[in-house]
Amino acid sequence: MPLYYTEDQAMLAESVTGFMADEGGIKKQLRHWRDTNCKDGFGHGLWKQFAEMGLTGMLAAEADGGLAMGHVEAGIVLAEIGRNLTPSPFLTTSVMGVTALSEASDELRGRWLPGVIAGETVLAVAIDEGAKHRPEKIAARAERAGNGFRLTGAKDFVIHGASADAIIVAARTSGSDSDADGVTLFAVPKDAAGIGHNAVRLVDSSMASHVRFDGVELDGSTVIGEVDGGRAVLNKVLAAGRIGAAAEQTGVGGGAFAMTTTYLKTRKQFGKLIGEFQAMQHRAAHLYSELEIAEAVVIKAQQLLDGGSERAELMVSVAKAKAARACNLAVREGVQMHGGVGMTDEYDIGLYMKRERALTEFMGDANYHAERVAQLSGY
Amino acid sequence: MPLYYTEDQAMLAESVTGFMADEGGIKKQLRHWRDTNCKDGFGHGLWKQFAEMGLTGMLAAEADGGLAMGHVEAGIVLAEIGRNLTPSPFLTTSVMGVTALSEASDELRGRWLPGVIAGETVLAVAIDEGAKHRPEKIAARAERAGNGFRLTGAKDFVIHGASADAIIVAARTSGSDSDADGVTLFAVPKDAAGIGHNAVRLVDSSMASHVRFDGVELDGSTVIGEVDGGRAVLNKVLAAGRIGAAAEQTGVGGGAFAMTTTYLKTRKQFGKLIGEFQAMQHRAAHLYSELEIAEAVVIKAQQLLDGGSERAELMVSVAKAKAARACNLAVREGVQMHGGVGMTDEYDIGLYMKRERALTEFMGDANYHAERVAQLSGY
Amino acid sequence: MSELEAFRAEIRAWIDANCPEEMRRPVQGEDDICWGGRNFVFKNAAQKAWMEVCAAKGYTVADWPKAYGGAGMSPAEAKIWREELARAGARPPLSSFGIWMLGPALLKFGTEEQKVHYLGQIARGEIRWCQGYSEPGSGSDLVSLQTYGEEVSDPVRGDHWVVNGQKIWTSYADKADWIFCLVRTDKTNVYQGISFLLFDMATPGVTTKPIKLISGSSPFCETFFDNVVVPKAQIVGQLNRGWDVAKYLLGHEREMISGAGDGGQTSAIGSVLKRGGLEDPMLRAELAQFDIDALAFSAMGEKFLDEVKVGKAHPAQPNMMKYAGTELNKRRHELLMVAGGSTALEWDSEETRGGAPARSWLRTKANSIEGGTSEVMLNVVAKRILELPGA
Amino acid sequence: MSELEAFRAEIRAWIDANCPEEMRRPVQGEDDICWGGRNFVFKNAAQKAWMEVCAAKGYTVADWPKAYGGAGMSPAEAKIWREELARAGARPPLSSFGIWMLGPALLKFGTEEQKVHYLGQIARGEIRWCQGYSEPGSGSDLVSLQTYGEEVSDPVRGDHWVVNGQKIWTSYADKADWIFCLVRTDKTNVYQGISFLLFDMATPGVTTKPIKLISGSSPFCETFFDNVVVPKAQIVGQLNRGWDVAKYLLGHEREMISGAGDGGQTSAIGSVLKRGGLEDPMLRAELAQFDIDALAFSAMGEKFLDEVKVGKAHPAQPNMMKYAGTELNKRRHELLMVAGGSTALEWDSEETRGGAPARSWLRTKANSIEGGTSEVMLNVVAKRILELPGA
Repeated sequence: MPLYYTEDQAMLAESVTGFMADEGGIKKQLRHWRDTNCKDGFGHGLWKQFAEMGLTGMLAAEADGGLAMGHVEAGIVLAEIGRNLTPSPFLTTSVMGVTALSEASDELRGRWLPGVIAGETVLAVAIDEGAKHRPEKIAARAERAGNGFRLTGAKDFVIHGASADAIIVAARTSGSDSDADGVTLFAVPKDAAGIGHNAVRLVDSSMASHVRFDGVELDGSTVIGEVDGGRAVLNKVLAAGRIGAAAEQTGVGGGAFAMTTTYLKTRKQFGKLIGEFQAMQHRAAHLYSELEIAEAVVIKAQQLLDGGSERAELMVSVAKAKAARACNLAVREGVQMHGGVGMTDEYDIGLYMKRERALTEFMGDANYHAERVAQLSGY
Repeated sequence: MPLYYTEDQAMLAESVTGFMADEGGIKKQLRHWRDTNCKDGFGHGLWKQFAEMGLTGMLAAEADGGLAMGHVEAGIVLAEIGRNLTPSPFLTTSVMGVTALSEASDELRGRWLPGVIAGETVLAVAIDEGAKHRPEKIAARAERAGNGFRLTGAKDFVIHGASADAIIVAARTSGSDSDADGVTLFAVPKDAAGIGHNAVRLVDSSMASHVRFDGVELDGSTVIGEVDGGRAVLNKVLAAGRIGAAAEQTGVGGGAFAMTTTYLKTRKQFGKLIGEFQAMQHRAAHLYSELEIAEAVVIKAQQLLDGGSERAELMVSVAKAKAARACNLAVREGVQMHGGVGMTDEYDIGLYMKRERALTEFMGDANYHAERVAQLSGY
Repeated sequence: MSELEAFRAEIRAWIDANCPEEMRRPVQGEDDICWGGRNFVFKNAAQKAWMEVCAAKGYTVADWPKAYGGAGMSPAEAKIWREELARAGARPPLSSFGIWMLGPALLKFGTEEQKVHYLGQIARGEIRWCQGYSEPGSGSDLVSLQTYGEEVSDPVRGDHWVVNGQKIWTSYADKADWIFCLVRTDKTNVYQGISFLLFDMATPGVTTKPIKLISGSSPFCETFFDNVVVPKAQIVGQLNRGWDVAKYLLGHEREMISGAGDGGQTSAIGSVLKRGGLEDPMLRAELAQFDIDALAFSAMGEKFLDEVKVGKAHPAQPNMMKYAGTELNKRRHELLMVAGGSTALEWDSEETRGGAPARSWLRTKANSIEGGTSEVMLNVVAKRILELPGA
Repeated sequence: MSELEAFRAEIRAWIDANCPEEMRRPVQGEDDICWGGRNFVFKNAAQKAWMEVCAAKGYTVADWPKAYGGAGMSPAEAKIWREELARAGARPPLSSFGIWMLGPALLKFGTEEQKVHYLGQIARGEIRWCQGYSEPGSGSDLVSLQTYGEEVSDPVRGDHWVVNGQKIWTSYADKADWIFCLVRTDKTNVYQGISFLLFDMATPGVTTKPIKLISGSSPFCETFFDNVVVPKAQIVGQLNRGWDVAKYLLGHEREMISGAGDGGQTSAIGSVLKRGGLEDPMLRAELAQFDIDALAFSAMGEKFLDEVKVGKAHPAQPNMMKYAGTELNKRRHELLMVAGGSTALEWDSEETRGGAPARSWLRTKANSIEGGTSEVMLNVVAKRILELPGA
């Protein structure tokens, strides 16, 4: 498959680009919700508009009312989300949540997907237990109790956790913390008794929750896929989240870069536009190169994932790591090239730096994925 | 102790700088011996001149006819050796060899040091067994035989091995390959029966030998220090070799940088001196910064070593790694900034690149020492 | 015992006898620093006592001449004073831009009257200064500044300037008593048309507005001058040669900032974090590479200071130090964020003391901008040290 | 079966039937390459046979028009041809600067006579070309070239130029039959005073001298012109507009070189070296970081080629690719040297096949110089893609 957009994809990109710039812009969304100290960190009105645009269910099956698109298409949306720093539950709900639910029973899909597609339901995904992404280790336990399970444990940094209508939780139903087997995914409704949230605002103004499950009773219908066999589903959710975050990161990097080159063309110092200085030019050109390469490998990984390739897992990690490094360079260069004003809250470039950092941690940072590349390559 | 030269050291530096530029220059020494395919890779005449300058015995005790100087002084010589790419046995003989012999019996010192000080004797040090520096592992065995030992095994990349009058060999007299204890150092004379050399020319035109010891009979008097207790002496020899190589590397980097800035000030392209281009200026200024920092930490480590500080071991590894990185940057930038002519054998900048690579491997590359820094720091 | 050893013993005894217990605890935050000045509110009696007992001996500005409120210490003695303060864990009795920046400039360029008047006030902690250099249109390119002082002769108020314009990045402008300020006094000469003026921030027409940074609230302000009257006596150095004073002072600032990457042995971070995320071998490798650079830079810092003491350092070397030190510090905080993971992302949680890791990380991004950008530092190194053409 | 599938089947059968067994083994070294030309000595009969059987079908230059010796394949067909060659492990029947560089330029700028004459010779492997661009004084700054062709009208020899000057980096000048060469034909106009001339290397006054590189002997030469007579018909494109031809051709060269960092899946090196030095965790980390960049770049290479095919690539993108690809390749070889340790330092030992690792490593250093330096590539990206001012 050639590594550029098909006609359909190009059309989607065009409409999403316009929509996100008009409705999802920094002033209208990110700054608004931040400055009003919104407890969700995003706007439900915009989420409804996502639905009207047909974006919320793009990964869901047609039988479920979705569009049965792939990660390339989701990536188009995420790149524009990144470029505009648009706060939304798209990645956790429509990408990761829908990926999980695609493996679920008719009952579960029927319970949650219509709301997702309508832009009325928000999903969160609870995997990590601790400050770093280490999904190999799942300690939260769901023990059999009557016809169902009793969930006990804690999950950290669950993005949109306190706002979500349901949290998809990876819990251990057998074995010990680091076993590959014995993991089960549950779709835990927000109103289940025994859930406690400690919601924290992150540097990028998004909201994450430290969630405690204190003997939460779950009936068997909340299980996604097979009991003890959740690792395979979890891996799909992880891959979707990783390549989604990588796509968003190329948008963040691209947005920061666009803002920076504009500044280089307008700011004068020493009687010249600062973009006339060759040292700036070379650094900008190098950064362009890194961002182009990151974009290419993200599309490559999306295609491999959509095509079910054996190399997808490796290339998703390559893409997440590369996008993280390139985007990090973009925001660092962006702030430095803006000089003093880049340090002020008034300018947007710093918001890109904040978002980059949060996205990098989400679903594994560059080092985590470098380690995976080494291990998947057998060294 | 302040981190600049004392008056005595400054005087030494001045005379060594002149001597090495006059007598040790690239055309007179390195190119000459290389182009005549000299089997030693260095000139014995120059080695004699080293002696006349009083350099050969600078680290030896006064009682042994030496000058009892320290690593700061040796580093002054090595930096100038580096700057001129002067091939000589100074590092292996007068730094590492003398450091080893300083721990040896009167008999051994009397046997080898006078010749070293006179510039008539060359010493080599045989530690590594394999392509990478891994002195933690010593497999060559010296077994007790009669009143002495029988040495069997192989040592690789013994610099000046085939030209040396004696090789100081780290061998195992007890225990298994990776034990810290059970190592003994021997001063093995070149004419001992059972020594075989496979001498190879390296990229920098220096000569290294793959040495085989095939049941070499050594009497007890060849032991340096205690039997089985050689690790402590070996560690001193390693520290001396490492900080010496680092000092030489700052000279190599400095020499390459000087040559490059000169070129930046003379070569024209697009109607300008290439040193006028800001991108070149910033890269040159960054490189200057790296080289200055490398020089500073090398002097710091030399002083700590001379003062017997507990932090010396850590800082020697920091210095070796930093000097390697800075020098590597200097030669890479040097060749690139020279453009096409930098690729030709006719220009000297490529010779700096070759020497840098060989010196980096010698006594542990930047990664080896980074690992040591991590371990010595407890992580 | 040598003279210096005797001096050390004396200082040590004096500190032991005079430094209050509360002043021997590590500085926890901004409000533990004693800035002095008309409006300063001492945190406690000990802070005030410690400042005053030091000021009485001239120890707040130990190496200034006694005539101007200092203790007249030699460089070697001043070093002992600092070492003994550190040994005792004692806090600096007084911190101020007057001490670090304006003082050295006044010592070099001030009139005798100015020295006696201002330096004494600085030494006693009676006056707090801010610095008015940058303007919105002139960041790195300071000489392009537009704030203008029009010369006016007035039978009532005497000869003076009427200053109009705007400064930015004026640290603590909202808390300072006086400002030292670059003002254009000749519009026809770019370089030699700027004067170095001192004036009271309470002068009518001066207003300030704090700047919010990406890291949160900040000491920086925008400062506006609307027909501010500055008497002619309040100029430092010659008319239209304020750039000489400013450059001298910037040199001091860069030396100070270049220390930001340095912290002696503690500059290595790998070992500090070992209980943290070092199960990640890739992060461990990055930390080791960083520690090498940090430990090497700290040797460079030591060497630089040693050389400065004996006048062996290249006069432009502070630019290199500032560049390398600030870039290193930015890298340090990037790595601290990586090691801290999602916890370090928290912006206002109690666990992170109000987002301290993230805010510190963001704040370091200014290191390579304020006091001369990295780009300007590299330009200066290329020109003045490497002597590259056209630099 | 689609048309393309049928075509593939046909090609596959033809290769199976016509490619000699010896031509299906991997190329081991320089002398396995078939360069063609008057002086070329075929390594064996199979090499000659394979070239000739391909030339007869136009397969040596599959996508050139049939009229000029090609097979007239569409881009999709030519891709199938290359894929099938690769599948069969078949060597390219003919390699030459005529095919890669001069050919495309002649197709665009040549007269009908030139196309028929030269392209046919190239396709049949009868003529070997070298490229005369760089001069000692003009490396990156090609337009500053000094080699001068003086116009002469001569009743006997007809109108011609008399060329004097010197070229450098002329690959295989000592083996080539003809040269395509940039020559100044108007000294008054820097850009529009250069013409693109073709001439026989056997012309009196042409001499060559091989250049020894830091990596050892090389195909590069210095080439000297001493009153070399070049007939007027041997110009490509318009008089004094040779720069247009050269730029077009350089674009092709950069695309070619930009592939140097790419090797598809094999571009990652960590796994290849796993039996080697990976007990070193720091090297392992460096290799993982490299592999990420290498695998990402190989996706970029694929995307670039896909976009080129459909005309979606920015025309200046090859400059970016050349920059990134060559810098990556240099880094690859630095890492291979680190992994190889002291063994990789050996310069002429048998074990290292005559110092192959070290020589390859040194050779890669030219990647970012030849065909446009990295600095020039970055300039071009800044100007033509980012449209930065004054670039």
